[in-house]
Formats: sequence, structure tokens, C-alpha cells
Amino acid sequence: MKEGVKLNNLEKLFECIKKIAKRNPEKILLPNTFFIFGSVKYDESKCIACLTCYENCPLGAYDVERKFDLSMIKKIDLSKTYWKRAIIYQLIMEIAVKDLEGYVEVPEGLPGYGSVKHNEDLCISCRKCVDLCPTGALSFECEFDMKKIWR
Amino acid sequence: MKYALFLGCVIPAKLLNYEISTRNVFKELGVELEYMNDFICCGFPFESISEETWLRMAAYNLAIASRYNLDIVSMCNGCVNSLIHAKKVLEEDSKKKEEINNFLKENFNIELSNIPNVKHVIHVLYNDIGKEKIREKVKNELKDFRFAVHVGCHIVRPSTYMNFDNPIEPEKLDELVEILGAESVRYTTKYLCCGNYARGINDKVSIELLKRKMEELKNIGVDGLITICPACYLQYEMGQLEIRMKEKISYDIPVIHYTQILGLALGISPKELGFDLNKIKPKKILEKFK
Amino acid sequence: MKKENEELRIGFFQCHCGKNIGGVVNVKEVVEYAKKLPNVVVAEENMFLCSDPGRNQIKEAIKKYKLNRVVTSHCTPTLHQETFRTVLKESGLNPFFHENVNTREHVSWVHYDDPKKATDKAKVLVAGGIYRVLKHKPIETIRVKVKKSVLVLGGGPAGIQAALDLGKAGYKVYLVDKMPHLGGNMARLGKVFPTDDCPICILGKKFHEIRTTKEIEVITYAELKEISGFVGNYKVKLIKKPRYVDENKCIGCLSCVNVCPVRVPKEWDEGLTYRPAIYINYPAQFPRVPVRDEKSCINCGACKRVCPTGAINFEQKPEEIELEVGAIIVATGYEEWKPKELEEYGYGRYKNVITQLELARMLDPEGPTHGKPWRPSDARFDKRTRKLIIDGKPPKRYVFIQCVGSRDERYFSYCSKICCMYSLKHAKMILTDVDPNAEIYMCFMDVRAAGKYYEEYYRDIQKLGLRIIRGKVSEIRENPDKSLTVIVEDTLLGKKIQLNADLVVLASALRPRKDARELADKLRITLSGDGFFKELHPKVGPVDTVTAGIFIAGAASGPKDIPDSVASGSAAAARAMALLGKGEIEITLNKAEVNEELCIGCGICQKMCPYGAIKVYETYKGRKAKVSEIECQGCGACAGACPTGAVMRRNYELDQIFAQIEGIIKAAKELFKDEPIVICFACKQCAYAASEAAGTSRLKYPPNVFVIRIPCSGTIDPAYILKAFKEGADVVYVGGCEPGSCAYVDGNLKAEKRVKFVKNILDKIGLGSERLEIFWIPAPEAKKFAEVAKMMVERARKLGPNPLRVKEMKIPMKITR
Amino acid sequence: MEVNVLDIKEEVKKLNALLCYQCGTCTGTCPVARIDTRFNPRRILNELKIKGIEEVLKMEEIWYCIECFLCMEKCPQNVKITEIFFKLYEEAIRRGIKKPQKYVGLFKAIYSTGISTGAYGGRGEPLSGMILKKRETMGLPKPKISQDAAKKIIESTGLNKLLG
Repeated sequence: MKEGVKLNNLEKLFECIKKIAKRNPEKILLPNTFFIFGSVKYDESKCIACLTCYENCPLGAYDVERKFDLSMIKKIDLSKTYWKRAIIYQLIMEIAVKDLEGYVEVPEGLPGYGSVKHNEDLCISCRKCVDLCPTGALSFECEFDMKKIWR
Repeated sequence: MKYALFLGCVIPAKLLNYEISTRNVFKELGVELEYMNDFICCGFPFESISEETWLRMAAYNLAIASRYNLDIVSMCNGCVNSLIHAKKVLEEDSKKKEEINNFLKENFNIELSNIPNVKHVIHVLYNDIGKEKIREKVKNELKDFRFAVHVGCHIVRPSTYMNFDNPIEPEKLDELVEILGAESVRYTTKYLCCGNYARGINDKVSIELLKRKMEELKNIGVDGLITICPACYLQYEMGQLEIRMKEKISYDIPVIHYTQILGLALGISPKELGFDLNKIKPKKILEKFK
Repeated sequence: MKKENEELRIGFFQCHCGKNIGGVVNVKEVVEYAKKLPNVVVAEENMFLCSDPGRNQIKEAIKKYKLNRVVTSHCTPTLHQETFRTVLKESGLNPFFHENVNTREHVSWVHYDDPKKATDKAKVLVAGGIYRVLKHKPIETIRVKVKKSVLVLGGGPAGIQAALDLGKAGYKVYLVDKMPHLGGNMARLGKVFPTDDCPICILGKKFHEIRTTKEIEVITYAELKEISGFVGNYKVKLIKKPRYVDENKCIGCLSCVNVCPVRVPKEWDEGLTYRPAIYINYPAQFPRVPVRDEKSCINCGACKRVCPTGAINFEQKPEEIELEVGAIIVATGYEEWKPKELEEYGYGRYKNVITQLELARMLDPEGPTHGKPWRPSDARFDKRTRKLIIDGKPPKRYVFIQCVGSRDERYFSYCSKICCMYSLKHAKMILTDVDPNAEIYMCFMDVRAAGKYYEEYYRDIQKLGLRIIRGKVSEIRENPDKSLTVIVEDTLLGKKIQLNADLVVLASALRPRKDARELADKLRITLSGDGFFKELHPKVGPVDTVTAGIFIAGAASGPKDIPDSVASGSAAAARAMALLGKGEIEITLNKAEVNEELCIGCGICQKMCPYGAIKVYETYKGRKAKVSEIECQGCGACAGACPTGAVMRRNYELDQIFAQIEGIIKAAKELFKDEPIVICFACKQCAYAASEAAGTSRLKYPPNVFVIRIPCSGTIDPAYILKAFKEGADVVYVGGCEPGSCAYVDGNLKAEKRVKFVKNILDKIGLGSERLEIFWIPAPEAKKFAEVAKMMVERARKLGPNPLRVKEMKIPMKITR
Repeated sequence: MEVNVLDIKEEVKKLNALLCYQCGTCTGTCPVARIDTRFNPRRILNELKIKGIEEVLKMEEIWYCIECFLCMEKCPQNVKITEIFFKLYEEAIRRGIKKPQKYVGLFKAIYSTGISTGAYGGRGEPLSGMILKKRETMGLPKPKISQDAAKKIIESTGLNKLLG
């Protein structure tokens, strides 16, 4: 998490909303051009852990998960994934003696395997990660969860 | 061939067998010897403790010798070493030579201009007469004899001025023994110093050096130990007697001057070679030549 | 060139190498076996394939059978791969349509006692080669224009020599020094061994040559800021620090120096003497232009007032200089270590314990006392006259201590090489010029006077009366009169000795410059374990570095004396000329390549590349990686990491390696039925070289180890390993260089991580991580290679066959426990 | 132990004493050192270099050399080891540090008779009447020795004062 980032304005805004709004846990749909509010959706099966989002997030809202989900391989449609990734997944499936389950630890400093974790509390919905994500594992949904304000 | 004989100290007093055998051998080989008179000690004993005394004494002898206009020959390794060294020093250092000359002139009214050559008996035999000529003159081949050879240190070292043979493992005396038909035995302690010079300073070393050689020679069995140096000869002969007396160990290795066996080979009688003066009798030899 | 759907026609050629291969391997059998392999049109043998008749045989076969792929089986590719690539080139084929099978170092030389198995192994390797060559693609060469100019960093003897050699050959040279003048450490030495001439006289001549060589541009008081570009076309930015004196206007009268009222310790004299705020270091310095030390200046303006030409300008600002050069020579030299950490000698605590460099300054005939040494405890600075006052007797007894910090595992494990000689030189200077009755004790462990005229020099000094004591000083104590008591064991006498000394002089280690790491990072070159710049090869590439076009000279790559420094300066200059002489360089694109169709612009390859040769750019098709083929060194670290398979290392592409694995294992399953199959991926820099060495020294290991050559262990792709297991390999291992010695910076560490990851997967999927291993096998360690091979075969036997292979095996493998 | 440093004499320097690099060839080849480990020429040279001549002159071991010149012949640095010992002897006697019995015996014989008949341990018979008689019977001439010359020479260098 990046230190020293203070979101005074955003907090003030939340305070204002709290004051005027009824306590309503519903989601609000927003227009596509609207920033600040909105949420990032993460699809682990598409992620190649290139860490572009982690490195480029201005607020440090991403954490690296050095774990590779084996069971994911079964779920992925190999014909639609990337060429070499498909080869590797295929090979793993072929040589596996046991059922593909559980997580495999990824050594530190090895990009390409594993996943990231998005911390919604820190996110300011700048969409930089979504724009930079090369695989489409991150997508942006133009809806705002009002719960966030009361959390 | 004629030489001025520098007798030295020990030989005229103690090693008459060496002197007489050399005289007779040289006569046989047609070498004339003229006894040098008015000589003194060559200075060798003082070389190590007073360079100046040594040099003056050696120079005195050289100056006396130069009167004879002959090359000097000596039977003693020490004398030869001392005189050759002095000759070298004086020839290389003209200032020193002048100084010494002044001293000699002042005190003894003699002068050194042409320094005579200094030779050992073995130099004369090996270089001047030559192996071939000796070989020709051999009348009695010394077949079946096994001799151990001990050359001595000072005839070959320091090689910077002695310049005669291989300084570490000399071999010319072996050659001279072998042309007489005898065998020169190769043995481990062949190049070991006789130890004479440790006498009076470190007797233990002297005796030990002697014993090592004698033990080996006793084991391999030889008819005699051949030397060309009075110091080595005395060390081996007297040393054996001393050990026999003190420690009751007898090696009974006859010590023989090279000129003595050379004389035998040339057909000179043992009597004329002074064999009766050898304190450890070379029985095998004497029996054969009786 | 390959046309679409062109029929692939392979020619196979087996060499006998006299009796080397033919004496063990049944060549006829191998040739017959090759004939049955797919697409093989012709299989032939030759006694000496590399000879003229051998090469002609290949050429004729290419013509006769219209071959478009060639596989040759002979010695290691290191030796003759280029030979046969040239044969293909001469026959009009792309040289990369060739594959080399190593049946000498890997077969006949190591399995000489088992001709049957050796022949089988040869067949397996040939199968791998033939399957692989089917997937080969052409690789082109390109020509790049280069700048005929060279940047020389460092103006010591090595840098000066390099600059002069290049300048006189007509190359534009920028000779840069971070000091305000040229000369380096050499200018501080007073006299230099073994000829005992004064360095200033030698340097003076060199400075004159530099002045008269138009091609050389001297830039002093400047440092490297940044560098970009690639071999032949580097763009360099320098920062020229302000010296506050206009170099063009200054006439070197030194009026300013004489008038300055400030005195501060003089760095050039190691703080033993004092200098003004505007100063020169030594009278003969080049350029003879003073420099103003802004920090100590009190801004009184006296210098400005006396300057006859108005050269002094307090307003000068740092200046940035941009240069374009074809090559760079790094000759930044060394520093003397200040042995403060070495408590037992009290340097820094006891005033009269000094280093040899400090003594050199005292003994410099141009120094403050014209070469008369003094005890620092007797010196004081007189504020009124602003002069150094030395009251006390000159030192009489000196103790020199050798190997201070050098050959010391706590500090610098290497030998500093020149300390013995300079200590001897200083002893000689004292005994001849200062005081013939001085008592100088030199406490040493070995005197290493290896060099032309050096032993003679050593003898000369011994004759002068230098007392040498074999033993390392263990303790120094200061007495009330500031003299010192030195305690040393004379190891030759076996006695402890106590010496009294007026001055203790430490022959302190030479260390790399403090900024070496920073400079290395900027230049993208590597440091060796001792912190000096690392040469490409200690024997056959002593002035080259891992980055093409950057050379090292002088003590920057390790302690060197002046003759060696000058020689290495010339060597570096010659290497630069060889590179730039033709005005253009030819580059074979046997490097990384990006398939834009597959690239998603994730940037992983960019992170992997140690050379910054691959970068992601915004294009109209989106974000795509692009390889700068000139900067790329071909390690393949990017290819191994690319998640999509877009980046490939040419000639080591995924399908090529896959084909080789398939070929080897298919054949091995047939020929090594009851034996484990072990696949080794060997980095060609180390593990493969070790396998060659194992062959050369005839070290036996089991024949069922099959080596696949890769450019760097960093090329290893998880897919390679998984593929090998898929095909039926029982054990797989990777051979890389020792950490810190990778030719491509850290490819081995990248490989280690990938291997660890795959091991984790193997554990999870039930195959077991013991089946995969990574080893560090340095090139000279033939024995280790053989031992690892033996060990892995043993392990394979213990673990039993790969589950995928069990079904195919009629008889189960022997399991030894 | 405080080291007493004195100038190494110029003569010793000339004999390359300072060039010794302590290889140990001399000690290895020395026949005395084989038997008596107290005698170690290498060590003596080292002490000479480090401590100076004064200390070395006091050492009893220096007198053990038997002057065989083997070490000098084999020395790789051309150190004139045996001759260095000679210089040490000369100096020790000159300074009156030691009066070695061996040399005293030799000196006495030469001083009084002009020759030394005592090469064997310093105890020899003089050229006595008995020997002269024997020589005569063997037909050997009587050696003519100028006794005074030896005396004169010894007195000229003052050796008689040192050893007498």
C-alpha cells in the first residue's frame, strides 16, 4: 500500500453524501464517463500476473498473490487462451497423476504466474489498471456500491 | 714435465706414504719434482679467521715458488685451494697485489710478479698427463678390486675458483680409478664431507659423519677408500682407529691414497709406495702384490 | 529460402573423427538408423568431416540430392558449428538450416567402455537433431553503421594509452576524467618501478602527445551522467562540473593560487598537507588550470582581482555535454583502501601509521618537503604563515606491513599485486635519496615480484639493506613519544620480535572505485565478485565486457601495475578499432523476436531483459513489445517468461526444442527400454562447457543422460520441462552458471525461480518435485557434471519410471533402493 | 626481546647476505645440519638480516660450519654463505667474543714452527727428529721451512695478539 496518500476530498464527499442520503445499501448505476465512483471486476482465470496493475496503480490498491490456482486450468477454455499458456496448461493436464486442485506457490520475482488482489477500499476508480491490463482480466463496472460509504 | 713440489704441513710429518708414493709414481710417469724450500704453511687454516693473514702467507709461498719458474704441485686439497684462491684474489685485485708485494718486499725482500700456476696431483694426472697415457703405462690391472672414492670438498669447491670438476658430484677421480681396471663403487654417502673440520669444535658431528660413511661402506663391502686429501685421509684412518678404541666398533676399511693404488697398477712395489705406513692394512691388495 | 509447402529434404553426415568417434560408435549403424528417420534423403559418413574433402562431400550432397536441411554429427558445436553453417551458406542455403549433434564429447569420449550403449546414445541424439532441424527457420544478418568515435573514461596511464592509440589511428576520442586534470593515481607516485623514473616526466611526454593529436578531445572534471543506444551508436551524456576558471582564458600563471588566503587539507596529498581554496594538484598537471573548491571558498574575491586574464568566473554552472560514440573504454582505475576497519594496525587512531600512498606523497620530489618524509605527529599547521611546520627529527625506523586488507578474507580476498613492488620502491627511495642509514623492516608473507625486471629490482633493494621479516604484524602499540611498537612473529625463526618504529607504513589493498557499481549499472556491464569490472573472459576476453562495444582497461578490472595498465589500454583500443574499423558491423539476428500477432503488451519480457533490449511500445495495433536486435544479446530470458509465446529466441523456439525433445525421447524409449531417460538442459556457457570438459577428460557417466543445449539457463521455459515429462522423461535437470557468474547478468537466477515453480506444480500434480532439479555447474567443473549426471540417473532408478511411461514399458525398470 | 640493530658490515653485504630469500637450500644440503639440528645456516642468515651482526656473533652455532662450501655452491641467490661465516669468525675473534680452541691450536703450531702438523683435530706432532729420521730412511729430503716468515706474517696482522 502506498503510504502518505490522503483522500481528504473524497472522504469529505462521502461525509456529505452520508449527511444527505438515506441509508440505502443499493447499487447505483453510473454513466460511462463518470470517474471516481464505480468498481473494478477481476477475472482470475484471465490474469497472467504481469503485475501491470500492481505497478501502475497510483494508490497501491493491488496486492500480489503469489499463488497459482491449479483448479483454474480445468475451467479455462484452452482454445481461447493464449498459445503458450494453453500449451503449458495442456501439458500439466496430460502429465498430472492427481486431480488438479489447490494452489501452487509462485516464487518471488517470477512474473507470469499467480494472481493479484484488488483492495476496493483504496480504489478511486481511476481506471488506469483497466486500461493497461493486457488480458482483459480487469473490467470496469459503472456502478457504485453505496455500502462503501458506510463502511 | 717438471713441477715445484709444495709439501705443506701434514704430509711431510704424517703422510710419508702419500709423499713417497707420489714421488715414485711421478718418476714412473716421467714427471720431475723439485722440492720447494723455505715454504711455510699455505695459510689455509687462517682463511676463515683472518683473511689478511691467510693472504699474506699464501702470497709468501707463491712468491717463493715463483723463484723456481715452475708450476707448483701439491698433494693437499687445502693447500691447493688456498693457493689457487690467493692467486685469483691477487690477479683480480691489482691494488691488493701491490699492497701485498710491498709487504713482501719490505719484510722478506721477495716479490710477486708472475704468479705460478698451482696444481694438485690429480690435476697433473688428469689434465697434464691424461688418462690415455696412464692407461698405456698400467702394468697390473687392478681387476676384481672394488674401491670407494672420496674426493674431498676443497679440490672442487668453491667452483668459482677451483673450477676442476663437477662441484656437487665430482667424477674425475672415479675415472682415474677405473682406468686402472678397478671398480669405483657408487654409494649413497659418496659426496658426504669427511667431517675433519668439525674436529675440536663439534666432535659429535665429526664422528657421526665418519660413521655414516663407514657403516655404508662396511655394508656394501669395499677393498678400500681412496682419497687424495691428507685431511680426509687422516679423518678416515685415525677416526676409525679412534672409534675402534673408544666404542669398540671396527669397520676395518683401509684408507688408501690414490697415488698408492696408481703405483701398484704401474708396477711399483707396495714397499716403495709406503703401504707399510697405512695404519689399516689393505690386506687383499697386499696379498695380491706380495 | 523455404517456400510454402516445400518438401523438406534432410542430409545427415556422421564424422568418424579418426578413431575418436569411429573407434567407439558403430558409425555404419548410426547412418543406417538415420536413413529411416523422417525426411532423411541421404545419410553419409566421413573420416574427417571438418576437412576439405568432408566439407566438399556435404556440398556435393546438397547439390545432388537437392537438400535443404543438413544435420552433422561430430564434435561439440562450440568447435565446428560455424564451419558447417559456412558450408550451408556457400551452398546457397541459410546457415541456420543446419543442426549439430555432438557424438564425440557426449558419446564416444565418455562411453568409451560401452560401444553398444554409445552407439544407441548417438542414435538418440541424431534423432533429436533430425526432428529439430525440420522446424528450423532461416535467420538473417543485418549491417549497422557505426560511429568512428570512442569515449575513454579515465585519464590514467591506461586511458591515456587507449586514447593515444585510437587518436593516432584517426578515431575521434573523448578522454574524460573526473579529476580536474589527467594523470590518475600515477601522477601521485613520485617515482615508478622498475625503472625508477618520475611519472611526471613520462606523463609529460604523453600529455604533449595528447595536445598534438587533433583527434583527442580532453574533457576534465566531468562524469558520465547517462548512456543510451547500442554498440556502434552510443549516446552519452556527461556532466562537466564547474571549475570556476575559464579553461580557454587561463594562462596557468597561478597568481590566484598564491593569493588565496584559505587553507584546507589537500586531498591529493591524502590530507597530509594543505591547499588553498583555488588550487592545482601538481605543478605539471594537464590542463594547468586551477580549480576552485566552492565549499571551502570564502568568496573574498582576491583571486578574481589578481587574475590577469579575467578567467575566474564564480557564476559557472554545471554543463551537460552530449556525445555520440561507437565504443566506450572504461579505465577508471582503483582507489587505495583506507584501513580504518583493521583495528589491529590502528590506522586513523595512531598518527604515525600511514599508508603507502601517503608515504608516496611524502616521498614525491615535487611534494611539500621535496621528498623528505616526516612523522605526521610532528607536523602542525601554522595559521599565521599558513604553512605546514614539521618540528621533530625525520623518521629513522620504518616498518612496512604488507598485505593490509589484501589476501584477507575479511576484507579483500585477492592479491593487490603491486604492493610488494611499491613498498620495495619506497624502501629504495628512502635508502638512496633520503637516508642510507634508515632502518626499514618489511613484514611480508610472500614477496611477489613477478614481472619483467621486478626480481632484479627486488635484489637491488635487498642489497641496499632492506630488512625483510616473514610474518604478518599482529599488533601495533603507540608509545608516549608517538613512536610505535610493532609485534610480529618471524615465522622463519619461530620467534616473536618486537620492533620500534617511527613510522609504520601499511601496504593497503587496492579496491574498486566507490562508484564502480553505479557506473556498471549505467553501462550495463557487470562486476566480478571482488567489485572490479568483470571481463568477458579472464583469459581470452580480458578487455571485453558482456556489453558489446564497451571495453575495460587498466586497474578498473583488477589491480594492475603501470606496464600492465598501458598494455591493457592498448588492447582495449585495438578491440575498439577492430569493432569500428569498417564503419559498419554485421549482426546475425540469432536473437529474440516478437510475434506481434500473439503479443499482448504485458511487459513481462521488458522486466526480464537485463539489457533493456526489449520494450513495450504503443502501436496502432495496441501495446506491443519490440526487440532492439542490436542491443539484444540473445540470452532468451524474455522468451522463457513470455506468457503468450509471442517472444521467441530464434533458433531456440518452442517448437524446435519440443521437436528435439520428442525426437530424443521417442528414440530413447526404443533404444533404452529398461533404463531411465534423463534430460539435461545445459547452458552453453557453463554446464554444456562442463560436459565438453567431461568429454575431454574422459569422465564416464551413464549413457542415458541426454543433453539439450540452450543459450543460457535463463532461456528455460516451464513448457520445455513439462514437455519432457509429457514425452516420458523420468528425470529432468537444468545446468546453469554459479550465481554471480552468469554471462547474461542473472539468467541463472531466473531459471532457478522457474524451476522452483515447476517443482511446486509437479508436487501438486503427483509427479513429485524430485524429478526436476537445477544445478550450478561452472564450465571447468567436468567432474561435477559427471557426478550430477550419475546422481540424477541414480535418482531416476530410485523414483521409478515416469507414470506416463509405465504403460509403454514391457519390463518395469529395476528399482534400486 | 628488544632487537639491537647495528649496521651490517659492508663486507657482509658484498657477500650477498641480504639477498637471502630463506629458501632453505643451504640447511637442506648442509652435512652438519643433518646431524646437529642446532646448526641452521638459513636461520643464521635471517638473524643476521633482522638483528644485525652483534647478536649473531654471540651465537655458539656459527662455529659449527665445516667449510665444505656445499651450500654456497647450491645457493640460488648466490649468497656466499661460507664466506659470510668466515667474516663472522674474523669479527668474533677480533672483538674477542670467542677464542676457538681449534684455531688456537693451529695458530700455535704455525706461529712456532711455520707449519701446522695438526690438521687432525689440532693435535699434531711437530716435525720432530723422529719423523725426520724416518724420512731419511725412506729417502725423502728434509723439508726446509722458514719459520720466521710465518711468525713475521702473523705478527704483521696482529693475529698473535688475538689468539695468543
